[in-house]
Parts: sequence; structure tokens; C-alpha cells
Amino acid sequence: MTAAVLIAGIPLLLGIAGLLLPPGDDEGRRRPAAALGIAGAAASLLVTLGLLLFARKPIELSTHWISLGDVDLTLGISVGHAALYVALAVCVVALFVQIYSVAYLHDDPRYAPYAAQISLFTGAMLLVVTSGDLIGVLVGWEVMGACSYLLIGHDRRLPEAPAAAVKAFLVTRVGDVGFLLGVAILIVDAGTSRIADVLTEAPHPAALILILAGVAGKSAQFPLHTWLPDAMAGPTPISALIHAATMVAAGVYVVFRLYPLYEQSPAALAVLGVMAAITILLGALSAMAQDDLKRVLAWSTVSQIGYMTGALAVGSPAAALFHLLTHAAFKALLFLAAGAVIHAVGTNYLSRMGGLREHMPITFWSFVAGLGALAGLPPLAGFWSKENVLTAATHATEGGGAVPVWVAWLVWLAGLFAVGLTAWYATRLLLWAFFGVSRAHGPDGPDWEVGFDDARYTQPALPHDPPAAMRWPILLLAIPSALLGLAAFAPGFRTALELDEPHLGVAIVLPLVLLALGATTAWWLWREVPGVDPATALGPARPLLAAGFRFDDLQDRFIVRPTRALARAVTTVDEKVVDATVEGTGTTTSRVGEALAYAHRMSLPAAAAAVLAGALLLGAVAVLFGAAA
Amino acid sequence: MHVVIPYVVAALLFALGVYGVLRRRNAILVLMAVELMLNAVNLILVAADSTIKSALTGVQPEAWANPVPEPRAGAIFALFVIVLAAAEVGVGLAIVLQYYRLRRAVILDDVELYRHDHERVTG
Amino acid sequence: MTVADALMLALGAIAVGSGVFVVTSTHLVRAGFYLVVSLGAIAGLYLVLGAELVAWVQILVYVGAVVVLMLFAVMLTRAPIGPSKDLDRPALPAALIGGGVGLGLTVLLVDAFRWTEFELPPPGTGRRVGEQIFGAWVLPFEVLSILLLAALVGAIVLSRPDIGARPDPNAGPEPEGPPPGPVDESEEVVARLQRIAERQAAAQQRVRDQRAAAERAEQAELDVVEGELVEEARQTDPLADVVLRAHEARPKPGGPPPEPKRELPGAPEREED
Amino acid sequence: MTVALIAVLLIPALGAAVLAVFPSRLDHLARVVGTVFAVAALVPIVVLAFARDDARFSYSALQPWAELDVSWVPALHLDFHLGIDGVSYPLVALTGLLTALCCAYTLWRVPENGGSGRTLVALLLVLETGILGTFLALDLLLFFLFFEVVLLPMYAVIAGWGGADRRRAARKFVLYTLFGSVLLLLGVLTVTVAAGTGDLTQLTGGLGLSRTTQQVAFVLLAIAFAVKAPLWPLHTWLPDAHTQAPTVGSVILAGVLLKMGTYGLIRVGVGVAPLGAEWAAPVLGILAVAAVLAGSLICLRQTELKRLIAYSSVGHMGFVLLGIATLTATGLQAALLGNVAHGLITGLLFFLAGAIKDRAHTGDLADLGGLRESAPRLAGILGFAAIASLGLPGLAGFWGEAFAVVAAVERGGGLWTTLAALAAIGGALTAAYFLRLLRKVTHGPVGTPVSPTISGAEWLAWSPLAALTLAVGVAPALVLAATSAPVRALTEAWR
Repeated sequence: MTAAVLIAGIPLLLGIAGLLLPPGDDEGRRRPAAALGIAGAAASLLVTLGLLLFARKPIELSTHWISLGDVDLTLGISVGHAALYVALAVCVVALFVQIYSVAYLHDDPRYAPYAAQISLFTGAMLLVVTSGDLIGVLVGWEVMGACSYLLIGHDRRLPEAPAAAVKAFLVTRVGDVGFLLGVAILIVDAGTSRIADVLTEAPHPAALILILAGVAGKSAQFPLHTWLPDAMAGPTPISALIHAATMVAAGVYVVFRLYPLYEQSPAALAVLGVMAAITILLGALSAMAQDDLKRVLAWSTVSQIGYMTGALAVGSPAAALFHLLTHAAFKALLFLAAGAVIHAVGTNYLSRMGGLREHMPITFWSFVAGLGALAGLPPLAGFWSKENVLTAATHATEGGGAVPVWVAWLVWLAGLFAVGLTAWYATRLLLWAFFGVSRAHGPDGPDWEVGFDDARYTQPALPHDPPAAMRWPILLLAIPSALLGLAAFAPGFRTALELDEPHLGVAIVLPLVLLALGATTAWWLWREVPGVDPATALGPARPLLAAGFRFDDLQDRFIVRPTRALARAVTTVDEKVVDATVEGTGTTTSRVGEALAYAHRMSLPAAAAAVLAGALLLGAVAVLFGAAA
Repeated sequence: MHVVIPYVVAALLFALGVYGVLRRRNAILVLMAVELMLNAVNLILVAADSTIKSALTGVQPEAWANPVPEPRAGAIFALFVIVLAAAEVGVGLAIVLQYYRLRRAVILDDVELYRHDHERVTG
Repeated sequence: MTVADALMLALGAIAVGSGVFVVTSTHLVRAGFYLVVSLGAIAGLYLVLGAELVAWVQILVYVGAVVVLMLFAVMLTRAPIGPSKDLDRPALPAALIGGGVGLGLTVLLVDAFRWTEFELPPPGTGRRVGEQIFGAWVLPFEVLSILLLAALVGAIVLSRPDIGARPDPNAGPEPEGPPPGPVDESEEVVARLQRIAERQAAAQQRVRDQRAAAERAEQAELDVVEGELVEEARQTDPLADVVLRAHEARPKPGGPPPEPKRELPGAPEREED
Repeated sequence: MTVALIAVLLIPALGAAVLAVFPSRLDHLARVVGTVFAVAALVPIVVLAFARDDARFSYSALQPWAELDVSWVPALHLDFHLGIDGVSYPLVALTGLLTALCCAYTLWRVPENGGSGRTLVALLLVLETGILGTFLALDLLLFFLFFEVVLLPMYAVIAGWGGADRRRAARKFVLYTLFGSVLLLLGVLTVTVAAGTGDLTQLTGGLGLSRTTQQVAFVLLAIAFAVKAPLWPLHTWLPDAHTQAPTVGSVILAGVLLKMGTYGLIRVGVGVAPLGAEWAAPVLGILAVAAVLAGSLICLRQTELKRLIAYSSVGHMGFVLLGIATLTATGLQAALLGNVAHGLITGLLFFLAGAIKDRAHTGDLADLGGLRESAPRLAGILGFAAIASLGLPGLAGFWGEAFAVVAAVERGGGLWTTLAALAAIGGALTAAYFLRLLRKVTHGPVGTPVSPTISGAEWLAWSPLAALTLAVGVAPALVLAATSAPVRALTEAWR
């Protein structure tokens, strides 16, 4: 069972190898890069599948890594079946993203490092999933951040890409301050970084809450969610990778991994719950007003991750994990399909799409499946998992769990309300992009210059379904998006996740009603005023929602600018006080020296007079004091 | 013999030497004044040599003060001083001559000691 | 009040009095001569104090050499013979410091010795001092000799600017024209070379003349009879002759070079005398 | 093993001597010979690794693997006492490696506006001798001597081959560090006189020194080492020196010279005066965190490539000093690891900064840009170095910084927890300025065109550092393997 090491090991090693490939555009250089990337993901997938099929009990491997003082660090693998399912999702998404990217970035000169970075990214996520050691988790956690930085900033033609990349890394890094401190406290308390040992210690609530800061950063939870919508500047497959299975899922997974500790701390759970409730609504509301196709999906991710953390908060890690898996499937599908749309029409903007259904039927039907799952339309995957989350919240409102009752209410209400909102924006997206007439020609003619190098066409062509390398991943992902929910009926899967048996009680009526309400409203708005964005109905709230409640401005005003001002102040102090003291000491010394030198340069007779007078003085003093003594 | 006489003479000569060094502008005259001072010191050495020993009767001489059975160190020092003075005058006059050759003057007030370029240390 | 006291008072008065003139005289040359007087008086004091050798060395070195050297310097620096106005600077600081020094030392010494009588030691002979110097003080003595040598070399180097002077490599091949600097070096050097040549010629001539004079004297003694010749020889002042002949023997430009020394067979013989 | 110990010192010294008598027209050959000597010095260093013997037991806290003890000046309690143990070995290896790389680099390029390459290589070898001597010395006065030997060659390297304002920077460097040396001498003498011996094997643990003596000695030593390390606010010589120094000078300066300060603090400061260290630890910790924060914030405002990296050194060394200040075994080991990691990463960063400046003829961030397009390889390795420097787990920089924080948490109490939190925030700021650097240099439109070709010498100089950064990151045991016992022995003093 030592093969579990390979799950994370193979992509990491191949990623490093891929980085060493010479950069270049020609086919001969792209092929090994693509081969390395795909092979890494595929090998991991095979290993994971094998373990899933043949491993009977959780795999625990641990070896001593290093001792730092009293702290023992281990290199360990700890994989249960739940972890294997998550790893499976990661591998599948990564594999599809790799295949998809070959076609999507067919003319990018920096494809080789890109593919290698995806491998690293995947490997890092798999490390987080499989590591049995907090330091291992931390390694994967941060490597992911770095890779996300590299990948988001990949596109050289988008001026906002570098800024978005920096923002993504920095915001998550700020969260990681808390994560690092939390991990530090856990390690110090336990004296070891082995998760199995850490879990046996009584946790320090501060440590858990600090870790939540890191989770908020990585999983784009309020208030550290601001990087995710901007991260859309990265190539679309990267968005799929980040949103579906890696990065954002990592936070949820870490809380899941440490759940035995969280169970003991109502305070941490309350924080998590409040965070989740705010995030669910924030994401859903912001998604309603976006014009950028990818941003709609990005905000929806924020919202859906909120469901997962909400599930964790109300005491149902299983529901969280289940939603994580279904979300991985349908969100990967949606992003890859969105990539196909962008690939075809050359723009991200919904206001330039419309009427795409007849030209790209496969993409259309993929979108239908994905958006249905997102909204929670039965019997698609999202329905079952979201249902699980809401049920868990309902249970928690009855009290008796670790989490305070009011938090459970908060999560439940937010989740319920967001079902309607989700249905609304999913419907809007579908109708606005695929139905009606084409708005490709905006007021200023075709906007072909927007988008990517690879999506630039001199001649506007008819939108069409993507080439095979892009089509097949989409098609294959549509299957789990549609059917994964039914896995809840499979006992093996349920046992692995410790999931409750799905029961369709009366509680499902309420979300379904809200779902229908949201979808109908959107349809009605679209139908009533043809050619106009349904989001205009939001009225004056629209700009606010489109800007994501202006959290960027707040962040700028209260974090970025004060930091800059502080930096300016410290630099000034350093130059004008600290360094000036040093320089001043030097200057003063040389001034005094100059004065003394000047005194020594007086004319010879004056100098002689001074010397003799001094000698006379000294003699007089000596005699006087000698006499006195 | 009253030893105070040579001592006072020496003191006055020394004072004259100091006065001369400070007063005179001509380098040669300054050297002469220096000679006066040296001679004053010599006089003190010789006078001390001749007289102090008789005042020290009964005092156990220290080893450092009495390297040989009969100390005549004062006179010997005086000799040494005379030799040193000769050397000093020789070199000093050579300098004066050289200076005169360069500047056509032996006026000490005009001697500039600070006309050299040194690196300015700026902070 | 003994004879020694009286002598010392008198000599001290002379030394101090002429010392006053040394530092106040407006004649450079006179200052030098007053210095001779002062130093001589000090030598007398040494004698009174029983330091004979020091006294004679004082006379020899100071009066004989140092002061003469100074007078030469006075001449070489072309000091004016008469009184000069610009020898002194304002007197007040000098008087203050000098007076302070004198007063302080006098008070100190007077306070220390009062009017105490001391027994004068027997006069130190050169023998005793010599034993001391070459016994206990031999190392400083040798060091002093090295110092003297260094001073000698230093004085020569200092007074001869042509020693160690290298042609400026950056100057380029242009030796013509007056060299830079406030003094016309070439003129100086030529003049000195000329002086050296004169001195050499004079010395050669003097040797020749002395030999000639000696021969003449011998012959005069032999020819007693020839009284006229004897008379003539006695009246001849050999020094005047030397000076006269030296003037005649001055090398003319373009004339034959002076005879080399080794062509003088008489010189070794004189050393044997 | 004693032979190897002497050879470590002797080979570079001999190399410098040989180069000194080399005819100046054979400049390239001289550089080759110097490089051969620098590489040859690695041989005894490698040999010394096999001297490691953990099984040996002694009552002293300091148990050198190999030792050489010759009485030198008995009146001053000065012995020629060399030794190597787990604390010093990684630094010795780092010194040997970096010097060899720098010498190899000079084969390819000598700064144009300075002296001859032969002299530069000779100076590098003298520097190596001094630094190695500092790390090997087991006698306080000997330590001081070697500590000083380093100063003047470094001055010459900066003043001889540096940038436009090199005289001023070099002077500032030498005067400032001399100030530290005065205090070091005072501290060393205080200890030597009080204890009657300068032997570190006997002194370690502070045995036989009164509490007051230890406090006085530690203050003197700590200030001296803080200047070298450098600790805020005694750091201002560093940016100037780094900015003006030639590439190899910067690499040596950042890579190993600063380590003399932290090594000295551990070996001499903490080792000899543990009670003093305990007494002064809070101040040291506060200053260390101030250094982390100030360094990072100042970096956010820097507009010059090398100056930015120089200030980043202030921040990184702040983490190292925080680790030392905690006085826990974890902290000390983190400090040792951070030392080596900083040497590797910052050495690499300075090599890269030099390469960029050589190509673009400017170090101004505003004039650079688009390196990713014009020189993808260079941009890639710069990105790697920057990401390593900002403490990415899995690379060398992570361990020192993260575990300095862990150690501060371990120390516990309000003060140290606050310091840990502030230091962690400093870590985030570190990321901020490095990302700003990358964004300015690698992303965006192409500024000054930069030639993308990377010569073999550059690869030779860079790749070992990059590989070791990764290796130490994955297997920190490479550095820490032998430090556990000595560090534990050091911390015995406070139990």
C-alpha cells in the first residue's frame, strides 16, 4: 500500500521535470511537456483507483523526517477512503484539464511550463489530501498558492493577469499567516506534526480559529474571498482546476481532516458557520449581476464553497465532502464548457453572446447539465449534495450538536435562500448566453481583440463546438455531474464518506419551491424584455453586486493603503532616522576631525607658541598640584 | 658653593630661549634660541651632576640611579646633548638652506604646512 | 659666598646678558656672535662646576662648529649685514610665555635649593668621563654615532636637490629651457660646479706653492751668502702667494683641464711628515 | 581528520598566496588557478563530513568531531584551537561552495570598471580563509582574529570592483563593522579575563562566569554580532554595501558573511553567556521581529533590484535572530537552518540580480519588465529564487522562518506569542514584496531588452544553489542532521 506515496509524488516529480524542459513553441517541444503533464495526472488517477478498489482499511504510512528541538516531524501518508475519493476527483479533473489544455493553448509559446505547473499544482493538492502530517499539508497548501500565482498570471496579453495573480497569492498568503500560527500551536501542543497524534490532543480554540483564517484564504471564504473572481484572468482550464478540485477545495478538506478537533470547539464552529452563511449569500448575490461568464461561475464557486463550510459548521463533514465531490464534477464541467464558449466566440462577456445553442449543441447540453447540478435540480448531482447540506443544517437547528443553534439557523436560512438565487443566476446564464439572438457584434463591431492569444481570430467565424481534445473532457465530465448524486445510494461510497442514507422527506419541498421560483423569475424577466440582461431588474443594486459588494475597495482602503502608508513611514524612518544617525555619526566625526586638523594646521610660530604655552600650563599645574600634594 | 646660582642662570637662559623661539621670525635665529634652551638644560644637567651627589650622602642609591660606582651621568648626558644639538643644527640648517633655495626666504611665518590634498570624508 | 659663587655669578651674568642680546639683536650676525659669548660663558660655568671635558667640548663643538655653521647659514641665505627690521614678530605673547617659563622655573628652583651650600666634587677628568662613556654608556654612545651619521647623510641629501632627483618621465624629450620651480636650478648647479672646480684648483696650487716655497727656503738656507735672495724669500708671504696664484690658476672656459691629483708626487710625502 | 581541518584553512590561504605572486599578464590563468584552489578546498570539507561521530560522549557541551589545539600566545590565553561540529559544518560547507561558485563565476566575468580578475579571486580566497577560520575557531581570541581578517578583503572587493558609489559604501561597511568589532573585542576580553581561558569547549555553557559578567559579555557580543548579522536598527551598512558590491561580493556578503554574525551569536554569545542571553532574550526577540517587519515594509518601497534583495536579507536574518532569541532547541535549529537557507537563496538571488543588471545595465525596477518574454529561463529561475525566498514550504527558506515562529509559540507567554504573530505577518509581507518584484521584473511589457542567452558559467554558478535550495527544502536533515546534540546541550543551560 506504499503506492499511496505515488499519488502525490508522481505529479510533483513530473512537474519539476517539466519545468526543466526548454521553453518553445514548436511541436517537438510541446509534445514532451504535454506527455509529462497528462502522464502525471493519469498515473495518479490509476494509483488512486487501484487503492480505492483494493485497499480495505485506511492507509497509514509514517516515517521520521526530522526533529527540530522538541518537535518531531514525520513524513507521512494517511489515506482513508474519503481522502481517496477526493484524490480521485482531483486526478480526474486534473487529467481532463491537462487534455483540454493541449488544445486550448495550442499556440501558446509557454505551454511547457504551464503544463508542468499544472502537474505541480495537482501534486500539491494531492499532497494536501494524502498527507498524514501537518507540515506535509502546509507544503502542499503553499505550493498550491505559488502555482496558482504562476498559472493565473500566465496570460501575457491580459494586463490584469499579473495583478490578479499577485492578489490571489497575497490574499491567500495573508490567510496563511493564521494557518501557520494555528499549525504552529497544534504542533507545539502535540510535540509532533503527525495528524493522527495531533488529533488526540485537546485543541486550543485559538489554533482552530487561526487555521480557519487560512481556510478562508484558500477556499475563498468571506472576508478573504476577493481574490477568486479576479483569478479569472488565468486561462480557463486553470479556473476549472482551481475552482473544481484543487485550491478552493483544500480549505474544506483541511477542516474535514481536522474535524475531530473542530467538533470539540463550538467557538471555532460558530466562526466557521457565520463565515459560511455570509459567503453563501455574498457569492450568490454577486453572481447575479456579473457580465463576465467566468465571473458568474467564480462567484458561484464562492457560494458553493460556502455550502461546504456551512456543512462543516453544522456538524456534517460528510455532507461537505459529498458536496465537494459533486461540485468538483459540475464546476469542472462548467468551466471547461465555458472555455469552449470563450474559445468559440472570443469573448468572456455574456452581453456579447446569445444564440449559441444551435451552433454548439454539445456545449449547450453540457451547460444545461452543469448549471442544473449547480442549481440543485433533481436528480442531478448538486441536488443530492445540497440536499444533504440543508438536511444537516436542519438537524443542527434542533440543538444537541457541537455548534450553537443560532449558527445552524443562520447557515440553514442562508443556504435555503441561496438555492433560489442560484437558480436565478443559473437560468439567467443559460438563457442569456445560449438563447435569443447573437449579440456578437456589439455597438463597435466584433470585439475580437478581447480574450487570449489563442482565441484571437482575424475572421469572425460561426461559433462551433470545440475540437475533440476539448470536447471529450467536457462530455466525460457531464456524466458525473449528472449522476454522481446517485452515488449516495451506493453503500460503499456512503461508508467511505460516513454519509447518511439519502431520504427524500418533506424537507426537500422548500428548496425545490425556491429553486422553481428563482428559475421562473429569471425566465420571466428574460422573456418579458427580449435582448435585455435579466440582471437589469436588480436595479440600483446591480453595480454594487457586480462589484462584489465593493470588498475590493474596502480591502484597498483598510489593508492595502495603510500597509503602503506604513511602508512609506518605515522607509522614511529608516532613511531619515536610523541611517541618518549612522551617517550623522560619521559626518560629525569627520567634522570634528576637520576642526582639529584645522587647529593643527595653524602657522608654525603660532603652533610653537601654543605648544610652549601648553607646556607652561602643564608645568604650572603639575607644580601646583605637586605642591598641594 | 651655592648651587642655586647655576640653576637660576639656566632657568633664565631657558626663558630667553623660549622667548627667542616665539619672538623670532628668522629660522636661523630660532635655531639660535633653541641652542640657548639646550644649553640651559645642559647647565642644569652638569650642575645637578656636580652637586646633587653630595646631597645624597647616606641615601642608599637605587640600582637604576647608580649603574656604575661613580655616577657622572649628568656630564655624560650633557655631552650627548651637545652631540645631538650638533646633529640637529646640521640637519636644521640644511632644511633652512633648502627652503631658502626653494622660496628665497627664511621667514617662518610663510611656511605653509597645510598645503596638501587629503581625501575629504563626506558622510 | 665663595670664589666659585662669585665666578658663577659673573659668568652667569655674562651668559644671560649676551643671551638677551641673542634674542633681541636686530643684526643677524651680531646675534650669532653674542651666542658665542653666551655659550663661552656657559663653558666657563661648566669649568667652575668641575666638568672640564664638557666645557672643552662645549667650546669645540658649539663655539667652534655650531655657531660657525650658523654664521655660514646666515651668509648663504644672503641675510643683510646691517640691522633688519623684520626679524621679530609682536613681543607680547613671546614675552608672556618666556617670562612665565623663566619665572616659573626660577621660583621652582629657588624654592627647591634656597641658599644651600654644596660641596663641589673634585674636577672630573677626561679619563673618568671616558671610562664612563665607554663602559656604562657605550650603547647610547654608539647609537649617537649612528645618529650623527644619519644627520650627516640627511643634511647632505637635503642640501643637494640633485640627489635622487629623477628626470620626469612625463616631461617628454625636451631638456631645454629653464626647469620649473621658483629657483633657476641650472644656474645654481653651474655656479656650484664652478666653485668646486675653483676649490680643487686652489688646493692643487696651494700644494705646489708650498712645496716650491719649501724648496726655496731650503735653498735660501743653503745659500746664506746670497743675502739678497734670503731677504726676498723672508719677505714673501706664502699665503698671499697662494691666493695670488690661485687667481691665476682659475680654469678658463675652453682652456686645458686642471691636472689630476695623482700627478702630484709630493702629496704622499707630506703625510709622512 | 586534523589534517583535513588544517587543509580547509590552508588551501585557500595558499591559493591567495600563489595568486599574489602570479604575473599580472596571465590574468585568466590566474583565475583558473584560483578556482582550482577554491574547488580543492571543498575536498577536505567533504572529508570532514565523515569525521562525524555522534557516539562520542563528553561532558562538554561542545563536542567537536575533529580538533586541533596548539598553544600560540599563552600570555593572552590564545590557542590555535580549531574544531568542527554539527553547528559549524553546514556553514563551512556553504562557505566553500559559495566561494568556489564565485571563483568559477569570475572566470566568466570580472566587473569591468575595477581591478584585475586575479586580485579579485585572490581576495575571495582570503575572504574564504577568514570566514572558514571564524567558523572553525574554538578559541575566543582566535575567533576574533579571523572575524577581523574578513573585513579588509571585503572592503577591497567592494571598493575595487563595485558600482558607482563604491568608495562610500565600502567605507561605511568597514567603519560600521569595525565598530562592531571593537565591541566584540571587548566582549571577548571580558570573557577571557573573567574565565582565565578563551577555550570555547570549556567556556560553552557559561560555566564559571558570574551572572553579571555574562550579562555584560552578552550585551557586548550581541551588539557586535547584531551589526554583522545585521539586526535592525544596526543594518544600514548592508543595503549600501550590497547595492554597490560586485555580484560575487554581494553573494559572499549575503551568503556567508552575515552568517558570521548569527553563528557567532549562537556559538559565542549564547554559548558562553547563557544567563546573559536569557536575560536579554526579550529585547533581542523584539528587535528581531522589528527587523522582520521593517525589512519587509522597506522592501515594499524599494525601487532598485539589489537594494531590495539587500533589505530582504534584513528581514530574513530577523527570522534567524528570532529563532536564536527564543533560546529553545527548536529555535536554535531553525536559526541554523535559516542561516544556510538564506545563504543559498540570497546567494542565488544576488547572482540573478547581477545577471540582470549586467544584461540590462540598470537595476531600476521601473526600467525592467517583461523578463518572462525576453528571457524566459532567467525569469523562471528568478521566480524560483523569489518564491524560495518568500518561504514556500518545500523549499529551503520555509524551515527557518516557519520554525522560528513555531519556536516563539513554543516559548509561550504573551510577548512571544505576539512576536510569533507579528513575525508571521512579516512572512506575508515578504511575499508581498517578492511578488511586487516579480511583477515588475518578469511580467508586464518588455522594458529594457535583455539577452536571453545564459552562459555555461552562469548555469554552473546557479544550478548548485537552486538544486540545494530544493534539496534542503525537501530534506532539511541535510543541514540539521548533526545539530541536534550540540543544540540540546546548549539549551541545557536554561533547564
